[in-house]
Amino acid sequence: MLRFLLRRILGSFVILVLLTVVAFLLFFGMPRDPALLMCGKTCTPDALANIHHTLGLDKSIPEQFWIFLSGLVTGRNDFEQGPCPAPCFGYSYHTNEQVWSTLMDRLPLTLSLAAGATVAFLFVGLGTGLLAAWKRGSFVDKSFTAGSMVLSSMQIYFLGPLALAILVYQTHIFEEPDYTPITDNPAAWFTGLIIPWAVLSTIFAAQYTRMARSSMIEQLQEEHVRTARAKGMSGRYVFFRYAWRGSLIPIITILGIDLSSLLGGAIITEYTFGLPGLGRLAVESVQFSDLPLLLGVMLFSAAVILLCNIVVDACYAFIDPRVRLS
Amino acid sequence: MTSPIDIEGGGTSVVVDGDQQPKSKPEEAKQLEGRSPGQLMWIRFKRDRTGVISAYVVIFFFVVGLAAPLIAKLYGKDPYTVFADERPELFDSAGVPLQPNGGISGEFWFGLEPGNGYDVFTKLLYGIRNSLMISLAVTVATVLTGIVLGVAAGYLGGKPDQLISRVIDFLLAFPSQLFFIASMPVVVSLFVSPRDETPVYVRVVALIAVQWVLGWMSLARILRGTTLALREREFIEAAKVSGASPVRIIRREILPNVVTPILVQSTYMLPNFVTAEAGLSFLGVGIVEPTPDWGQMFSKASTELVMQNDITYMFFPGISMIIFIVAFNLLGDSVRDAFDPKTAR
Amino acid sequence: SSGGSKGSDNDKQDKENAQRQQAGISFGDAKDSTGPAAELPGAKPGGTITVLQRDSFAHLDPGQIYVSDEMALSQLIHRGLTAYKATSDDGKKHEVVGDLATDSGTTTDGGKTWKYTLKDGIKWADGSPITAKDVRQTFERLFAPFISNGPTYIQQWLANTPGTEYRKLLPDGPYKGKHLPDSVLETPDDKTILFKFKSAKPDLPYALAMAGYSVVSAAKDTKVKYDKSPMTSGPYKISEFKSGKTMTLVKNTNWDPKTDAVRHQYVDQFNIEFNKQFEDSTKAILDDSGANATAISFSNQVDAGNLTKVLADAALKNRTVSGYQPYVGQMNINLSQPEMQDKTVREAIAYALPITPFVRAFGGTDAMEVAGGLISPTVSGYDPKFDPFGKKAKPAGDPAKAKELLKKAGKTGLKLTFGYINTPEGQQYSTAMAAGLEKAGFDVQRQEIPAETYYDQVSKVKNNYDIFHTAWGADWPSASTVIPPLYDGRQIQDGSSNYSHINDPKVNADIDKANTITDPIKAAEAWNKINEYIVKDVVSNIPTAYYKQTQIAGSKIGGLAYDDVIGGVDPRRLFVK
Amino acid sequence: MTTLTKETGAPVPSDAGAFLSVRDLHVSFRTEDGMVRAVDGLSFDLERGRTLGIVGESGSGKSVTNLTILGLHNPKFTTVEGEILLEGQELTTARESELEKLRGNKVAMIFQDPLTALSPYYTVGRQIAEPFMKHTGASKKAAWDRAVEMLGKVGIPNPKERAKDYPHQFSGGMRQRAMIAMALVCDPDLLIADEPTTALDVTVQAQILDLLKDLQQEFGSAIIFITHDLGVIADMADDIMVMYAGGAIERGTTNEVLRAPQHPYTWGLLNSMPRLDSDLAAPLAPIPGAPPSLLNPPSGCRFHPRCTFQDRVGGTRCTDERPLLAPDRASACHLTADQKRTIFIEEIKPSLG
Amino acid sequence: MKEDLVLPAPREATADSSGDPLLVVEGLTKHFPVKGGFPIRRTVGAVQAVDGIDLTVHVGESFGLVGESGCGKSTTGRLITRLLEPTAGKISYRGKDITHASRKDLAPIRSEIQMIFQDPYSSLNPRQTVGKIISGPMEINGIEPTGGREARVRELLEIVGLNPEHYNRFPHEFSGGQRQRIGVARALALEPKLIVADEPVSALDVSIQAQVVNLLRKVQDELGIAFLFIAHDLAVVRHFSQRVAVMYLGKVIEVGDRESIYTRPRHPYTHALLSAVPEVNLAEETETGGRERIRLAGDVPSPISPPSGCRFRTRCWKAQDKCATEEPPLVRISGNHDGHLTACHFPEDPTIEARDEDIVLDPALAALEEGLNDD
Ligand SMILES: Nc1ncnc2c1ncn2[C@@H]1O[C@H](COP(=O)(O)OP(=O)(O)OP(=O)(O)O)[C@@H](O)[C@H]1O
Ligand SMILES: Nc1ncnc2c1ncn2[C@@H]1O[C@H](COP(=O)(O)OP(=O)(O)OP(=O)(O)O)[C@@H](O)[C@H]1O
Ligand SMILES: [Mg+2]
Ligand SMILES: [Mg+2]
Repeated sequence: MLRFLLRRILGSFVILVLLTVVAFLLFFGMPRDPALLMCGKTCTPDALANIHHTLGLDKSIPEQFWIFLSGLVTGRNDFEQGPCPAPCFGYSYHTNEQVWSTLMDRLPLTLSLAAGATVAFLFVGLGTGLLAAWKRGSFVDKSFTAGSMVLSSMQIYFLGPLALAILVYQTHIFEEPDYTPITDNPAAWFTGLIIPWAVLSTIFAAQYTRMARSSMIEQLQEEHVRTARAKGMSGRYVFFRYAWRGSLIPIITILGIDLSSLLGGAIITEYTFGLPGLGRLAVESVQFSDLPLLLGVMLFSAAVILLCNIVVDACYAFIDPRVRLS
Repeated sequence: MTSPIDIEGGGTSVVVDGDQQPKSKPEEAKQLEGRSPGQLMWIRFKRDRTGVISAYVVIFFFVVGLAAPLIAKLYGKDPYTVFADERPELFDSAGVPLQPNGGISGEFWFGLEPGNGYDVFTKLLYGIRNSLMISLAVTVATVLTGIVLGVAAGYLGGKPDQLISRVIDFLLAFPSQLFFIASMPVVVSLFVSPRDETPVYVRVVALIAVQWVLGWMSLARILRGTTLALREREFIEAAKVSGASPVRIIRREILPNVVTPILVQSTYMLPNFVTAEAGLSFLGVGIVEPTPDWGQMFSKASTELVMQNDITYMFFPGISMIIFIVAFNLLGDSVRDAFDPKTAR
Repeated sequence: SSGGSKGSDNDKQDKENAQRQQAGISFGDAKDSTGPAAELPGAKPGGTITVLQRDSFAHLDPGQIYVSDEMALSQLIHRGLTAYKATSDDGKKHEVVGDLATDSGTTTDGGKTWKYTLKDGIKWADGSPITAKDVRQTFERLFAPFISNGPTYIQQWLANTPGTEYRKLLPDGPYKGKHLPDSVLETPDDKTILFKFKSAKPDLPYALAMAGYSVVSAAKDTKVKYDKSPMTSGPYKISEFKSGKTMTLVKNTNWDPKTDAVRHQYVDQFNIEFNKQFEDSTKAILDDSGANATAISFSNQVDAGNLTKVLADAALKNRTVSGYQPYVGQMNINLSQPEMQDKTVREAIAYALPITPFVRAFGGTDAMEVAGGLISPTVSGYDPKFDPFGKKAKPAGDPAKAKELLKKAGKTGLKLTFGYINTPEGQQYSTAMAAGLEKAGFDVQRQEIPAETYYDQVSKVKNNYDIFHTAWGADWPSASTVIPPLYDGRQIQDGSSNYSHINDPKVNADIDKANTITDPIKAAEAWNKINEYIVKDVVSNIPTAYYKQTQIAGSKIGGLAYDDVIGGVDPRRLFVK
Repeated sequence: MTTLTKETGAPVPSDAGAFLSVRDLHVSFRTEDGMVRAVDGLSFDLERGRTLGIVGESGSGKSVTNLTILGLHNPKFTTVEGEILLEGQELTTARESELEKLRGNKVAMIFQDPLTALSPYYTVGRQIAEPFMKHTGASKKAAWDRAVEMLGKVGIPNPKERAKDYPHQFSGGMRQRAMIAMALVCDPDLLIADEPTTALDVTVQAQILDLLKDLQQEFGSAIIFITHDLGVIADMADDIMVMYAGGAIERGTTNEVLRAPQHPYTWGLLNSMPRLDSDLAAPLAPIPGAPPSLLNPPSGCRFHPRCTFQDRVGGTRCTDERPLLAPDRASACHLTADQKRTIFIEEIKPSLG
Repeated sequence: MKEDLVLPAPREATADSSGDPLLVVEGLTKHFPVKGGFPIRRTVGAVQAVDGIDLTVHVGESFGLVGESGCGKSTTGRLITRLLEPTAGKISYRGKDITHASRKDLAPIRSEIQMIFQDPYSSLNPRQTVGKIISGPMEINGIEPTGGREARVRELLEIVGLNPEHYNRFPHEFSGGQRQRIGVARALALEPKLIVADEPVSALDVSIQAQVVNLLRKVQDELGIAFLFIAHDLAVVRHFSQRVAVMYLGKVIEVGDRESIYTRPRHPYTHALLSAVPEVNLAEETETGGRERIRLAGDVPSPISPPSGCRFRTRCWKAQDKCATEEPPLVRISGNHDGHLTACHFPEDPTIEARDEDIVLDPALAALEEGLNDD
C-alpha cells in the first residue's frame, strides 16, 4: 500500500511536469505579449526588447521551461527583484511580487472558504442523507430527497447573488462577504464568510444528501450487512458500523473531487462574492497574461487535485483493509 | 420505488446491460417476436410517472429552444433590439426600467433587461436555444470520444489501455475551470480573422472544443470499465472462438452493450455541460453580449445594476435553469432505473 | 432625451466649479508657498481612515506614476518642486505654489529658463535632507529604460524632441556616470535647480506639480526596486504594503508642516484595502458602521448601480462629493482606413452614433454628460454651446440623417470595424452603439480588445479598427495637454495618442501657433478654435461624453472636498470627525 | 387466489411442543412486476438436536423461509402471514428488539457465499466476538478469546494470529469455517445453514460437512440445512423436506424420502441426479420443463405442468385443486398412497439402477 | 419442451477412418505474469495455471477433465481453443500445429473447434436475438447453408430442443437451461469436430442439468463430435466421458478410461476426490461408512509457488522425502490398464473398496473426532 502511494506520488510529479509543459504552450499560444503590458505608455521597441530580455522571454521556449523547472527545485537568483527561494515560480509580471508568496497570501481565504463550506456541507449533507436512508420511504425521506434534488440543481451564480440580494442588500441580516484572517479576528472571519459558506454548502450538501442516501441504501442491501443483522446486532449498530463504512467509499471519492476543486480556487464562487482567493488570482493571471502567476496557480491547483487523489486513495486504504493489504 | 429484488449474483457496480433476471414473464411467452432489453427498458420507463413528466419538461425546453425564432416572431420582438434607445421613455438614463418588476407588462412579458433594455422573454428563449445547442454539441462530441477511446482502451488492453488511461489521469489533474478560462482566448485566436467581428460561431466552436477536451474522460473511464467487464463475458469469447475479428467484436458484441451506460451517462452529462457553459459565460469567457445565452444572463443578473434595481430579472434565467436541471436529473434517474431496476433508491 | 432630471442640481454646481477653474490658476509666490497650510475649520488630529481601492498600486516610484489612484496616493507620500494649493476652504480654488521649492518658479526669459530654490528643513522620511542632487537624480533617471509609465513632458522639453526620442539624450539615465549637461539642467549648489529649454515652456510649474515629477532620493535610488519601496517625503510613509491586499500609511515624523503649504497631517493612519470593486466600496461606505464610518476611497466612485439611489437620498448625498473628471470620451475614426477617408461617411457616423448607450453603461446622466466638443469643462476654453452634430438634443443619434448622407455618398452597407474594450461596460455600450449605427445602414463588425491591452492595441498605427472609443484627460487645466498629443499629425507613430491618425496641415500649424501664446486666456481661445475645427470640419473624432464622478465617504470623515485638479477627493485634507 | 390459500390451509399441528414450528407461512414480495409469492402455505416442525434438510430447485423459497424465521426482510416490501413458533414464542409478530435478542444467540445462520457474507471491513475475530459480547455481555477481551477459541474449534490453524486477519485473507473454505464459528459462538439452539457448501470444492465441502456434523454433536443444536444437492442432504440430514414453488411437497425422514419417495417431483430429482454408482447405459431422466413463475404460479398442484403422472390421477384435480401436505411423513400429491408406492417401485426405482 | 431429441442424420462421416487422434497436446504450459515491484511495475512472478500437460482427444470421443477450482481446467480449454496464447508446449489439431497460429491461420480450423461455456447468462449477448447469436458464427465464417441461414438456425433450435419460433427472442426471455441450449446450438452451427465444453452444466439446477447433459450426449453420439468436457462434478463427468483426466495444480495427475479412473484409481488425489463426493445411498439400510472417507487437509497451494516435486505432496498422506525432490512422471504404473497413466511415486491400490479405517487429514477434524470418541 505504501508502495502504491509512493508510486502515486511519483506519478503525480510526472503529471505536474507535463502540465507545466501544456500551460507553457498554452501561454505562448495566447495572443498577447506580457511585455507590452509592462512596457507602459511610453514603450519603445528597445524598451520592449529590454523587458523581453529581463523576463527571459527572448530565450527559446524549452530553455525557458528548463530554467523554470530548475527554479522550482533550487530557487533562482537571476531576477532584478531579488533572489527567489525554492519553490520559485518567479515574480509576477503584473505585481512584481514573488508568485509563491502571492499564492500563500491568497491561500488562507481559499482554505477558509473550502474548510468552512466542507465542514458545513458534510455535516448537513451526510446528516440528512443518513436520516433519509434510515427512514427510507417515509415522509422525511421523500421531502429530503425532493429538496436535495432541487437544491443540488441550483448554481452558485444563481443562488449566490440571490442570497446576497435577499440576506444582505434587502434585509441586512448578514454582512457583505469579506475576508478577515482568522488570526486577526475570528468573529469577523466567521461573519464575513458565512454567506459564501451557506451558499456553497447548500448546493453541495444537497448533493451529499442524495449520495449518502443512495450509497447507504445500497450498502444496507449488502449481504454482509444482512449477516450482521442475523448475528443479532442492533439496527443502529449495523447502520453505523457496517453499512456506513462501506458507503463512505463513494462519498470520499466525490469529496476528493469537490475538495480539490474548492482548494484549487473556486473561481465562480470567489467571483460571485467578490472574494480575492486563488480563483480570482487565476482569472487575474489570465487577464494580465501573467505567465509566472498562471503557471503558479495552475501547478498549485493541479498539485492540490493530485494530492486530494492520493489522500482519497489513502482513505480507501484506511477504510477498506482489502485495499490496505494488497 | 424499485423493490430490492434479491437476484442471484450481485453483479458488478458497472452497469453492464444487466439481464440477470431469469424470471420468465408468462405474459410474454405468448409473443413470438421477442422484446429486446431496450424495449423492456422503454416499457419500464413509461410506467415511471416522474420520468415521463421530466421527459416532457426536457422536451419542452428543447422545443422552446428549437422554435425560439418562431415564438419570437409570433411575439413580435427579437432579443437584439436595444429598447433603451428605441423606447427611452421606459428607462431612466442608466437603463433601468422605470416600471416596477423590471418593466413586466403585457407588451414585455418578462420585462426588460436593465442596461440596454433587451426584451427578457425573447432573450431567454434564444438563451435556452444557444445554451442547449452548445451543450448538446459538447455532449455528442464527448460521448463519441468517450466511446472510441474508452472502448478501445477497455477492449485492446495492454499498451493502448495504458496510454489512454494515463492521458485520462493527466487530463483529470487539470484544474478545468482555470484551463477553460486560460484557453478560451487561445482557441478563439486560432480562428480570428483580422477585419471581421469574432463571429459568434467561433466562440461557440471554442466553447465546445474546450469543454470537449476536458469533458470526455469520465465517460471514457466508465466505458473502459464496462468494456473490461464485457470482455470477460463469455459471449465475447464465443465470438472469438468463431473467428470474429476485433472490429466485428467491438461493433457487434460490445457497442450494443454499452448503449446503456452511454445513455445514462449522457443524460447526466448534458445538464452538467449546460451549467458549465453557463458558468463560463458567467465569467465572461463564453458567449458575450449581445448573443443571448443562459449563463450570460446570470452574469448580467449578478451585476450591481440588476441586483440593486431590478432583482426580478434574475429569476427568469434562474428558475428556468433549475426546472431544466431538476427535470433532466430526474430523467437521468428514471432512465437508469429503467435500465437497471435492481438499484433501489 | 434620456431622463436626466435627477442630477440637474448637481450639474449646475459642477459647472460652476469648472467655470471658476477656467478663469485660470495663478502661479503663487514665496509667501503663498510658505507652510504650514491653513487649518481647516473643525479639523482635529487623530483617528484612522480606511481607504477602499479597486486596484492595487502597481507603482510607487514617482517616475512611474501616471494613473489617478496612484496620483492620489502620491499626494500623501511624495512631494515635488511645485504643487496645487487649494485656496478656498471647500477645496475648489487653486493656485500653483512651491512645494519643496520656495515658490512656483521664476523665469526671466519668457519661460525658457526656470529657476527653483529648495526650502530649508525639507527632509526625506529617513531624516536626511532633500538636496538639488536628489532633484537632478529625479529628472535624469526618467531617461533610463526602466522608467516607462510616467509623464514625458519635461523629458521631451529638455531633449527638445517629440515622442520617445528624448531617451537618446541620456540612454542609461544617471546610472553609468553620465549626466544631463548644464545647458539643459543645472544644479549650481545644493539648493538651486535651473531648467533650460530651447523654446518657451510657460506651463512648467503645472508640469512640475504632476505626481510623476515628485522627487526621488539619489542615495536610495534602487532603480527597479524603488517601485516597491520608494523613499518618501510627504506627511505619510508606507509602513506596510501587501500588493493586491493592503497598504498602511503612518505619519512621517520627519515631515515638517512648516515647510509644506499644501498638506495636512491630521489622521494618524490610513488603512488602504485593495480589490474593492466600486460596488464593494460603495456598499461598505453606505453601511457606515464601525470602520466603515471612517471609510473613503481615493478613486472609487459610487457604482453605477447605486448612483441613483445615493443621489436621491439627502442624507447620503451629504456624504458625497461630485465633479467632473478631466476626461473627454471620443469616438475615433481611423483616418488610415481607406473607407474612412470619405468625409461624408465620417459625418454619417457622427450623426448616427448614439451616445446614450455610453452614458447608460456608466450609470446615466449622473456619471456622464453628453459632450459637444473635445475640451472638457475642467479645462480653460470650454464652450458649453458647441454641439455641431446636435448630440445634446438627440443623444440617441440621428440615423435618418446619417442614412441620407450615406445614400448620397453611395456607401450604404459599409463595413465598419468597431474595436471595443472588453469590459462589461464596453460590451454593453458597443452592442447598443452598433445597433444604432446599423440603423443608419452600416454593417458594424464589433471586435473585442482585451481591456488590459486596449490602449496598446488601438495606439498601433496599423490597427484594423475603423472606429474605437478612447478617453483623454488633461494633465493640467490647459488644452495644451489635450490638443497636441491627440491631434498633432506629426506625432503619428506606434503608441502615440493620435489615435485617429489625423494629420491636417491646418491643425498642425494652429497647434504650433497656439503653443507659443503665453497669455493663458488667449491660448485657451486658440485651442478651442482648433477643437471646433477638428470636430466640425475634419470629423475625425466624435466627442461622446464628459466624465463626471460622485464619490462617497463615511459619515465620520471630515474635510471632504472634491478637487477638480486632482480629479477626485483631495486626500491631503481629510480628518476624522 | 385467496380461496386457494384457504384450501391449502394449515394442517393440524402435530405437536405443540416442537422446538421450531412453522405454520401456514406465506411470504410475498411486492415488486415492480407484481406480487412474488415466494413462500406459499408452508408448515413444518423441527425437534431439538435434529437436522432438517430442505431441498428444492433454485427459487423454490428455501432461503426466504429461513430469512423469515429470523425476520430479516425489509418490511416495506414484504408481507408475512402465518406463524413461526420458536419454543412457543411467536416470531412473525415479535418486536425487532425481541428478534435481535434471538438472532445469533438462540438462532444462528450460515450463508452461502462467505465472501460477501462477511464484512470486508472488520477482522474475522471481531466479527465473531461481536455477537458474543452482545448476547452474553462478555468483555471485549473475553469475547476475543472466545473468538480465538471458536476459530480453533472449526479447524483454523494458528487461530490466535488468524483472528486478526480480514476475511479476504482467508481462503474460501476457511471463510466458511469462520462463518460457522461466528454462528456457533453463542451456542445456538437452532442453526440455519443456507447452502453452506455450494460455493466450495468437493474436498472442502466434505471437510465442512464433517465439521458441521461433529459440531452438532458437540453443541446439540437443531440444524436446518438448505441445499439443492441430494447427496449432501443424504449425508447431513435426519429429516428431509422437499420444496417446490414456495411450498413443501414431501416430508419424511432421510431414509424415507430417499429410499421411498412419494412425490413425482422427488422422483424427478432422483432420476435426474448423476451418481457415481448409477447405470451408465441409461440416460438421466430429467424433469421436463422449467420451474414455474412465482408471479403467476400454476393453478392447482404447482407441479402439474411438469408432471408426467397427471393422467393417473384422472379428471382435472391436478389443475384445479392444490394437494395438501399431511403432517409427518407425507407428500402433497393427488396420487393415492398405493399408486405412489407402486409407481415408485415399478417405474422409478429400476431406472435408478 | 420436447424431450425426445429428433436428430437428423449426421452430416458427415462421424470418424476419420485413419484413426489418428483429433487433438494432441504436448507439454502445454501457460504462465500468467504477476505484476509488482517498485517503483516501476514489472513482472515478478507467474501464476503457473497450466504447467506442462499432455492430452490426446480422439475423433468422436468425449474426454473429461476434472479437478478442483483453480487447477487450470478452464485455462487448458481456452488454450486449446486458442483464446489464450500458450507459454510453451504444442497443440496439434488433426496433425496441424496450431500452437501459435494467428487468427488468419486459424480461420479454417475455427469452425471445427467450438466451445460451450459455463455461465448461461454471460455467454449470450443480451443485445442479440437468438437467431443472430446462432447465425453469428456462420456469418463470420461466410457459411451459407443450403436453404439459408435462418432455416439452418431453426433446424438447430429444433435439434437442441427449443421452439424454432423463438428465433427472434432475446436471451433474457429464456431460463438458464434454455440458454445453455442456445449455447449448444451456437456451437453446433459450424458443424464442429471438437467441442470444448467448460463446465456447461455447473450453473444449472439438477433437473435442468440432466436435460442439458442428455442433450450433449445425444449430440455427441449422433453427430460424432468429440468433446473436451470440463467439470468439477465427478458424477457428471462419469456420465458423459469415455476417458477422464484428473488435474491438480496445473498438472494432469491421472488419466485413463472411465472404468479405470472411477473404479481403479491409483493416485491418492483421485481417491480423495472420489471419496469426497457426497452420495445418495439408495441401497437398503447400511451404515454411512459404506465408502472410504478421505478428508484432505487445507486448500490447494498457490499456483504462483507450487510445491516442489509432486505438487500434491503437501496434502498427501503417503508423501515421503522423495515426493519433495522428484516430480513423478505421468506413466502407466504396474497394475494399470492400458492407457491408464498415473503420476505418483507411491500409488494406492487400484480399488475403491472400503478401507480399514478412514483417512482424516484435517487436523482440526481429527482433534474434534478424538474428543468425541473420548466421551
Ligand atoms: N426481496 C425479494 N423481493 C422479490 N422477490 C424475492 C425477494 N427475495 C426472494 N425473492 C424471490 O422469491 C423466490 C424464492 O427465493 P429463494 O431465495 O427463497 O429461493 P431459493 O430456494 O433459496 O433458491 P436458491 O437455491 O437459488 O437459493 C425467488 O423467485 C426470488 O426471486
Ligand atoms: N487471465 C488470468 N490472469 C492471471 N491468472 C489467471 C488468469 N486466468 C486464470 N488464472 C489463474 O490460473 C489458475 C487456473 O485458472 P482456471 O480458470 O484455469 O481454473 P479452473 O480449473 O477452471 O477453476 P474453476 O473450477 O474455478 O473454473 C487460477 O489460479 C487462476 O487464478
Ligand atoms: Mg437460496
Ligand atoms: Mg473454470
